Amino acid sequence: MIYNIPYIAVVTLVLIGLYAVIMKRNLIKIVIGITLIESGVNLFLITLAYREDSVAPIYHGSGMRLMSLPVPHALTLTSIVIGVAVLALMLSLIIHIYKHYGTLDAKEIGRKEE
Amino acid sequence: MMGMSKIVKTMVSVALPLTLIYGLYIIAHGHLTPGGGFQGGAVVASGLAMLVVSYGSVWTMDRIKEKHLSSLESLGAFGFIGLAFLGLIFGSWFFNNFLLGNEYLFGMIGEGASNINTAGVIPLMNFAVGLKVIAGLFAIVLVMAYATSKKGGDL
Amino acid sequence: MLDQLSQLLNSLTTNSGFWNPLVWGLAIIIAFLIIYILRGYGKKDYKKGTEQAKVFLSGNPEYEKEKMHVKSSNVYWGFMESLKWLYNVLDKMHTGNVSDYILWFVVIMGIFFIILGVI
Amino acid sequence: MNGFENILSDLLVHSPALIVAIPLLGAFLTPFFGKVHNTARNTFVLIIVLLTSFFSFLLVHDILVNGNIHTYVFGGGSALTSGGFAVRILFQVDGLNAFMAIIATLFAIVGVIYSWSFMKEHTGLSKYYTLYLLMIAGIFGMVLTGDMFNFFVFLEITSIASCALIAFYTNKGKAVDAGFKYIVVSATGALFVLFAIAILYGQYNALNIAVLASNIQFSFLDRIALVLLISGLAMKAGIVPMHMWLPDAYGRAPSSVTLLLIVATQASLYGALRMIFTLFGGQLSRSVNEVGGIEINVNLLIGAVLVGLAILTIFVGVLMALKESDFKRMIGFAAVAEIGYMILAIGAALTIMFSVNDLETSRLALNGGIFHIFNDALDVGLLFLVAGAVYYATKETSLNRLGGLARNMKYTTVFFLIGLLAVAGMPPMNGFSSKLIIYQSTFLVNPILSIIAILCSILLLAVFVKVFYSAFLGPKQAKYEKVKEAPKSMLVAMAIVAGIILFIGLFPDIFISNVVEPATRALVNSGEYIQYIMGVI
Repeated sequence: MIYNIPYIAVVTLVLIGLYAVIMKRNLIKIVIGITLIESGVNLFLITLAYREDSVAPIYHGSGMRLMSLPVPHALTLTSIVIGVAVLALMLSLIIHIYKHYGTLDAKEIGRKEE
Repeated sequence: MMGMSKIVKTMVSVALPLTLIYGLYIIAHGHLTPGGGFQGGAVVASGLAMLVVSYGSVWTMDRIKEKHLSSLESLGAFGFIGLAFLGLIFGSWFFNNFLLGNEYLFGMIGEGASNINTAGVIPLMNFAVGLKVIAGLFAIVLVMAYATSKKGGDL
Repeated sequence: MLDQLSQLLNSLTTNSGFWNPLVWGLAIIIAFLIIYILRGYGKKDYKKGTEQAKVFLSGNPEYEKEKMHVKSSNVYWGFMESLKWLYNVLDKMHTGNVSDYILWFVVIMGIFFIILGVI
Repeated sequence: MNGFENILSDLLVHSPALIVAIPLLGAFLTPFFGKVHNTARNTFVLIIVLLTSFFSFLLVHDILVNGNIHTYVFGGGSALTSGGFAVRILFQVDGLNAFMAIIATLFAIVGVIYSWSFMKEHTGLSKYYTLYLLMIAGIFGMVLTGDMFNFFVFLEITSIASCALIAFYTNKGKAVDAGFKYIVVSATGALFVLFAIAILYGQYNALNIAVLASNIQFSFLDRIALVLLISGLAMKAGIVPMHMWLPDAYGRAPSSVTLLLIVATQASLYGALRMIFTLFGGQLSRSVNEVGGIEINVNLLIGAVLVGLAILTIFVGVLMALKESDFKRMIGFAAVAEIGYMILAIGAALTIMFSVNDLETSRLALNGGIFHIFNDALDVGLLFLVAGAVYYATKETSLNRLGGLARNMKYTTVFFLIGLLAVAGMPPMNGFSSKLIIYQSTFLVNPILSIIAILCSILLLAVFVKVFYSAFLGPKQAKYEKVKEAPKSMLVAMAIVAGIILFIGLFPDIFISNVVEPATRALVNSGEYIQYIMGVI
């Protein structure tokens, strides 16, 4: 059971993220929702990396013990980097949107002309 | 943002060098310990973001120009991809670790517990990525803070 | 060389016939020729610059040329009017709200999940 | 002579990597050239793209003529890591990849030529070209890679670059809004794709598509992965009801960007094809679902759902296009309908894919679907180029205010006419030959499908006849008295696309047998793709 807790957390995070994206009207909250989904996926990748009785894959210092394969770590890192880029892009677009429309409400933006 | 009180500014002046050194350490030791270009770059950039917060984006923008940062960022990216191309030229394979095996520069692998002079082009690529991340993240924070401030409102 | 040329002229065969644009082009040219010949049998007493050439709108005066242009949203007016019920549904679907886009994505994902995973 | 051939064969070996690396290198060098001079930068970008096309040509030529499969392991050495894990970054190029690479190459060249004068009046062009080259690199990466995670990375690179380019007109609120919608949609889709990749990695300890395909068990977790992959990539491909971002993004982006967006959309479609046919292809025929006691093959189920979505896509796309009065949004909805045709053919092929006596029909349908990918890119691309030219000349996209442009823009009108006939599937344009194959094959699967397809094709013609009438024909408008013909570089770009449309339309067979059939073969014989990597390992 204790090993399943991370997976439960993953599903919860993704679901909360989807809830925020679908239900919230504030653009910043939508962005937060996407970040939550991303955190969930990253947590999932990191959880997959752990194998029982293994240590962190640092070249020196593992001794004779088993090292876990660091590929998921690399994948997570890449996905975090991409996430930062996407986040920055979304926030800067939101700044522009706010300048044009004076509101962050998704429904009101849809109604306004130019 | 017009900057914060004197206490904050003083504390930032004390903490900033330490943060920068810590970030640069993580970049330099990326091939030996957990960390690397992105992580260290993020630490350095967060230190610089501290500067933006405490001194105000207008003050910072006057001293560090955004276009210089984007040139630096391009330089970092160019360094990364250029090293990959050097691998193609010297190591006959794209992204090849062509420095591995030479005696002088980053040639060895696994010599000594924490010898920086190892692992071929990986530390060099870490430096390039670090440069790119520092410049990129700092530029993002700076431009966003400036665009939402009063003076930069019409950016 | 000849081999390549014949490959170039090959026709697209499907299992119930073939399609060769060159044959089709030939047929079109012949059709146009026939039309041209038929046109030759038309009236010969048409004169430019007389009353004959004027626009006839059931006796009403002709509008300005620019105003006569039918705007695009009026072109298929009747079609839109008869399908109004359908367009009402479609317009309701296209809210332009990004949350709804993701909602549809989740719905489709659910459908796929039910089909592949549950049953 | 011998030395030259040696160099050429060396370049051929490295071409998969270079096709992606050269635009990346160019992207980061562009700002420096931009500081020197505008023309220097434009020339540099053109040279980079031409160089990329040269390598792409080398690679594609070798694959299509000799029937080889190419792999390229980044960094050299074995395709496995020292522990025997298939996680190294690896490009694998077969007929289908080569087919997509042709589209990407063509549109990269056309887009850069078109941008030369189309974007001339704007500032911030260094950033524009940097992002443009990044997007080209991302698309090439998506269509060449043989690694799941790498696919995700390039998917994200493409969507980040294209989002920034969609919002290029930051002085217009709607453009920024469209960019935001696009990035939300693509980030969400891509994250679910990543989730699926993680599920697959967790089970099989591999990221390579071929290695995964040879190990895959189609367990419950694999099914979830397939669901996530299909729905994530289908959203990026713009299938109804997940198409709504598409008219927004296509309509608000600069036309030169829209051109690449079309290719990016189709690269996502390619991803879905690769996942369904190669990754899960072997298992789909063997796995059986039980519905109320009756056993149904999974491929039939997926195929039926895809066909249903395709019919919906065609219908909604055409009907919305008929109503729309904005030039570029209308073409966007028409592009949605065109995507429906591809999905229709592919879904129809999938339903009968593994039954022995229907093999010919399924191949025919796949031929039509894949051929239509190329034709759709050309046709819709040409229409967007024309819309961009009209916008450049009049600064207007609303069809309610346009009119009588044929008097001033003769060449543009001719190009629009070609695009119109092609997209509506009128003979002798290329759209007709691919749609003919689609009608043929779907008729054999189920006659109703082809009847609907033909009906919607007629409606599509009606859509564009309306555009042609209201924008180009009609009496002279006073406000467009001084409108000039589009500049030369835009005309050249349109002429290239129109020329290819006419060529394929007149000689469809040469194109099908040389380019489309290898792609179909690669799709059907996924075993070849899988076995090749096993041989390398």
